Amino acid sequence: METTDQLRDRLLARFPGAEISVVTNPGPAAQHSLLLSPSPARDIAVFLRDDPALRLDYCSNVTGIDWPTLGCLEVVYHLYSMALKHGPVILRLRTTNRTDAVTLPSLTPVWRACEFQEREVFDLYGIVFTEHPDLRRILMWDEFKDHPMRKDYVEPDDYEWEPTPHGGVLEKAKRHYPAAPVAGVADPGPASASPATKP
Amino acid sequence: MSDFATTLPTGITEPDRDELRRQGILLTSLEEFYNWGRSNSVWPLQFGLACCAIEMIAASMARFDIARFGSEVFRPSPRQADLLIVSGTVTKKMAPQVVRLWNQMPEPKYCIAMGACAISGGPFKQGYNVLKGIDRFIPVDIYIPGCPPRPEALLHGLMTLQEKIRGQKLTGPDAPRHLRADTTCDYPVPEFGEHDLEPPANSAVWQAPTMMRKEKGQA
Amino acid sequence: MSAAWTNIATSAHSLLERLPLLARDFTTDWLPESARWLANSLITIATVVVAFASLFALLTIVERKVLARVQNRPGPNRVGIPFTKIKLFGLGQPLADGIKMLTKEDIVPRAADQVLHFLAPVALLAFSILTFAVIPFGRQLVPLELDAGVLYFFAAGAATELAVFMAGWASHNKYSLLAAMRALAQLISYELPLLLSIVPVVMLAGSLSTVGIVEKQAGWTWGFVPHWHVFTPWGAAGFAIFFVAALAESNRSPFDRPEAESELIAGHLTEYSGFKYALFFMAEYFGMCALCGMGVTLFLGGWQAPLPFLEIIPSYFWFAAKLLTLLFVFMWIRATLPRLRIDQLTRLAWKFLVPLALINLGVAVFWALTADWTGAIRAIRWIVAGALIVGPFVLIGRKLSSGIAPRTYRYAT
Amino acid sequence: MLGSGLLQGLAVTAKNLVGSFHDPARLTTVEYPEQRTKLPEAYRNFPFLVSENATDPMGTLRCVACQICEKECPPQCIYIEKSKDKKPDATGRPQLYPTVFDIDTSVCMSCQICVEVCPFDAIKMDQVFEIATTDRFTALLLDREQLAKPNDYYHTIHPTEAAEVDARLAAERKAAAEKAAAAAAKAAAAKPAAVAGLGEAGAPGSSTPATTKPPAA
Amino acid sequence: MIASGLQTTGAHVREVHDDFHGDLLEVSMGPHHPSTHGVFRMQVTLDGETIVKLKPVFGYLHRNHEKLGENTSYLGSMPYTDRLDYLNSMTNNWAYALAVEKLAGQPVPERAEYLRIILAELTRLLNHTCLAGFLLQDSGASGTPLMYAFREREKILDLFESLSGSRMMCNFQRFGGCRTDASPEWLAAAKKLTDGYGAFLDEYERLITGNEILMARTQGVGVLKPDLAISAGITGPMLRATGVDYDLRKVDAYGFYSRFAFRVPLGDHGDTYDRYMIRVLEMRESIEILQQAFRDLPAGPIMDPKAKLRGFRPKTGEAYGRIEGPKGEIGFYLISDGTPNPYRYRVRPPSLINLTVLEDLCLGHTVADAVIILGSIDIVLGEVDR
Repeated sequence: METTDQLRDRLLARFPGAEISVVTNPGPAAQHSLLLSPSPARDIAVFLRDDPALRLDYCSNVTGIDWPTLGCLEVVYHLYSMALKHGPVILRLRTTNRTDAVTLPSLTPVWRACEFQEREVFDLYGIVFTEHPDLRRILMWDEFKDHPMRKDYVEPDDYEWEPTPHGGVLEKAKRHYPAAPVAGVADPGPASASPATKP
Repeated sequence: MSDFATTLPTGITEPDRDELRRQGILLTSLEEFYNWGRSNSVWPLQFGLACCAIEMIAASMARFDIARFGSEVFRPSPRQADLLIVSGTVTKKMAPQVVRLWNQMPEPKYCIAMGACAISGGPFKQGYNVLKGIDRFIPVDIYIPGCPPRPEALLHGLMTLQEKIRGQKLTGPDAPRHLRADTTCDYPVPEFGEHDLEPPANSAVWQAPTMMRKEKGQA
Repeated sequence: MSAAWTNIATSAHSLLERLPLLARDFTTDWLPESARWLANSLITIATVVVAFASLFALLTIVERKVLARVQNRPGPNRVGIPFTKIKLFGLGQPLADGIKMLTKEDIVPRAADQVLHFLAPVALLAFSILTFAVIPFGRQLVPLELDAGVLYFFAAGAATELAVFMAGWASHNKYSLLAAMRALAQLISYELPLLLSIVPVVMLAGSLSTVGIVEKQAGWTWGFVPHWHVFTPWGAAGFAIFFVAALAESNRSPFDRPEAESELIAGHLTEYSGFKYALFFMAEYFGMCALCGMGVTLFLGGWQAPLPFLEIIPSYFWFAAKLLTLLFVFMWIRATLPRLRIDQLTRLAWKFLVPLALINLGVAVFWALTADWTGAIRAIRWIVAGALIVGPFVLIGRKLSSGIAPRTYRYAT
Repeated sequence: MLGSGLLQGLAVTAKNLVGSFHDPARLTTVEYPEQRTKLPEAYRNFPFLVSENATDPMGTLRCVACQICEKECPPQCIYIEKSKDKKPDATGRPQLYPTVFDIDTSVCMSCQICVEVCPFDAIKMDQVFEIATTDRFTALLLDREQLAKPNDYYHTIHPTEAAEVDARLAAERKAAAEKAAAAAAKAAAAKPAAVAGLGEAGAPGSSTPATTKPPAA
Repeated sequence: MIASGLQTTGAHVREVHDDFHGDLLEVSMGPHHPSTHGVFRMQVTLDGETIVKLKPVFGYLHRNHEKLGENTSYLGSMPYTDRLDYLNSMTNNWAYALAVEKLAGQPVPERAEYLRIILAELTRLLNHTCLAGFLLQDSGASGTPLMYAFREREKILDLFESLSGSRMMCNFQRFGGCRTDASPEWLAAAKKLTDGYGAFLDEYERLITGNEILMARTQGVGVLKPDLAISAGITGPMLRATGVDYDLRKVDAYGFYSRFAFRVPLGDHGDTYDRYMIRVLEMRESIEILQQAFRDLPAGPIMDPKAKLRGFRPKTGEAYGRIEGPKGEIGFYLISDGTPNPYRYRVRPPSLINLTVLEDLCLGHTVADAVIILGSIDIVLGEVDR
């Protein structure tokens, strides 16, 4: 199979207006990827699927990524070919920002395999896929408002008995401690039967 | 009576009970007969949540055979079940259904929290969608720690439950829930909120002791 | 001397044989003539109900143990006599279950039809018990000797379908309703082959009386082949059809469609708890026992002993033995087979069992017409009758199972 | 013919039914609690703290409160507080010790990572599983008294592993003692008067061997 | 199950929505339903008993695996992968270890690779055996096939337990090898089990495969076309039952699978019966692989000596590693930013993606069929919802 750079050149020749760049992977895996601009992404996807030399008929994996540092959300598609048994070709799509411009074209019309995975990305990251046949929350309940996989997601403070807190958990737990702090672990009153008072 | 424990959860020991039996109090005999019956016929609800459910199934299979205790009748309908084995992680999305199932079961009913997740959320405790223990919403009789507990541990939990049932007094303040007028067998089902379950715990069931840990600034 | 012994043996045997009746008469002897009949009837009813209720308790534990043994485990074996350490192979289990069931909270869904919800299990149980009335449990041991006993049996048995539907409808639960409709479809489908399979028996015995049918099956060919109907070609086929239909009628695996727990939770029982559920359970076992009892009566010679010298053992023992054997086969089948889909199940009834039962009727006619064939020609009678049954069985069976075959698989190169 | 498959199936179940009465391979039940399967040596369920002896478990804990396990524990079910003072350990070397060492067994998933990362062989996996309880708060949070179990117990549940650990520890201690002795001798040669007393008192472990150096928490 | 149909309103009294009246009946199967293999829900619209619409509802076991993975060290995620597909912890471990090894460029010793293959194939036996049992359970056999399946499963679990210390949650693979070495006794026991497994399969097939009821229930039910299967990203036995030859053990030849001689069975119909039979045939191939592995297992270290347990920080980069799990392609996509915790930790769950076609398979069939179609897809909710 051709290299990522060759593929990019071929795609640029086929889709002259498209912005396509190679994201190099510095790690030992060296799985480089193609960063596409959202608008021609579906046409490129169809081309990749149908091109006789590539025939990437199988979309294995759809991943959402939150990049607060880059100020965008990203979707990564891992494509393989079942017919020619090669791959992966990795596609990346990025939203404009993380707040209001979070739409990307859905690739579900190209590969059915994206259906549930894109719903999951929508649920957990809040990326809106246009022309997705059934874009609803998949893992969380419908009334849920947040996108929990984003890096800045704050979990609900459903504190309970945290006997072994440290780090962030301790910080959270401390918010629920009674006002009068007692040195050590001892706690008067109802907890007298709890292990907290054990020596 | 099982051989494995001499002290019952309620503090009555076997010799005590023998003594009571000798006195031939009718109520005691009735009570014991009733408790004998229901403790030996604990039919679990066919209800699995996660990994522990596989060990629960394994416990009903040939190697461990929960049938020996008369408990292999896993009823698919909560109406005919006596025991809710919460076998696995209860997520916040699932919690209302579990409470509903519990409400649909007729009294006397028992609940076993099997495995770390059901007790406290376990290893997934810090997850945003994981309920930190089913005892926030329904009363739990037996806790079986482990991740997952061995099938033998489930059998041990079942025997502990049987011992607990046998030790129950039918009258007085220690009477089981279904024989007391001041308790309800119906528990409020939490609603899905915008960020969390509402309420996140049922304060009538859930009273955790406060435990404070200080900052680890030393050394 | 030996004659005297024979005399004693005979009278001892007849004493044993008539023991239940003697005991009953002894109990009611002191009553005035007019009350005696009523008392005798009550005692009979009580005996039948108690006997079958105990059998039900025993069957639940036996079934659980048979299932367990098939599945390589011992089954319930720890619950024995209360307050002792005697485990008694787990025979205390039904008692414990009974106590629990009796004391369990009874839930009636608010939307349910309260009256029907209560009536359904009662009706089911009542009709199941009624069917026991005409089954001859032994020589002279039939609760009610009706001339049209067979007719009565199936009339009472068919009424149980109503109760099942009542339960499903009254519960006002979608699963219950689906299950009730399935149950109705299934029961109506299988009522037909069930009845058709017994027509030859009635025809050849020339009697609708259960007692008469059993008495027709007395005697042995060559001294060791009993004259039971099952040992004739039409009888064997009829028995097979009856057996399959009985499995379906009593909602047993592989026809436990209405209860199909992997799809419909507990079917029409989904909304039943506590004692009502126990009643259902009991009624189903009663129904199963009654159908097996009828099968024994019609095809397996009722209370007749299998060999002449075994007649020394009382007749009711033989009935019980045959009944338990049939029940065991029910359990064995349950332990083995997966369940049929509802359309396959009705197709099996209408396209397979009904045609076969009709053909079997023809065979029975042939058998009746050739009753006077003797000697070598008897063999021809057997061959013709057998071919008339096996041929259609194979042909219709092939039609039924068309498109279903084991497959061979290829491997990637 | 129709039905032959069913009959085959019935034959298999009949074979198992009959087999369950005479063939142990067809009656595989272990009748817990009267009978038990022998737990394999590797079996793990909940950690415990190794103490050198049973008479003074708190005094001879191997744990030096380095808090590595607390940090590495994936579900964060360990809570440790270090002591302010130092106590001599089994070899007599002064070490920190845990004043609080709690493990929440209602969270622990017995993943064994605490054991793998412990540089002191101080925490090992237990094999208890019969711990069903009616009380969550007092029974499932184990403190260091409940967690401490003697080395002999470790030998009974994991004999092979315990023997290896003992051999390794003994070798390390020996190496450490030799090194310390050498260092002491060297020091004594350089500055005989000042260190002589110290060298004698702390000879077995005055210098920490490199392999068991507690990294910064 | 009754969850959506019933609302609890007060003690002892329950209310049912009155929506029987109409042509279509909406039934909510799950999240508590005896045959949804856990907490899975199917929102089914029925016309009579025929399914006209089926919407799967997920998330009842969403345990935030990926979020936890991003907050834990690389090693700390290993025990969590056990709990993804909790029947097959060994293959999950391997997939994760493979991805991390790709990410960090970590070599694995030969013996460890062989041991991984042995454990993965034992896991495949275990999973497929359980599937066959559960499938039969769903089609209404009262426990017997499942009991036989679990009888054999216990034997494999005994092996896992004596090697890794836990029956289900093995947590056995490490980056650069395996945690402990297999003793000769263990290998002998595993070999004995493998040798006897064929006999068990024979017995099981006698019980089930020729059974007319099972054939009637499964043949022609839930037919999956190869085109749809490829487009929908179906993998594993379910894909091969449609006749598409795609087995990662052959395609990627990860580990040392290229050294083993084994065949890939393919189905021609893509129906439920094919999905079941392909798994049975795969078990027979697994036995072949195991026997070759026991024969060729080399001596040597089990762990790469340079591998680090603590303070493991791969260089910045990303990697997608995948293996042929028993349920299909299980992959891990990891992004490292040089810290001890992965920046992004993503699991490619075969169970979830295989469910994409559930509705297509079930339309036009009855509820009873939907149950066994779902059973034949072979899902584990821990992996579907993560």
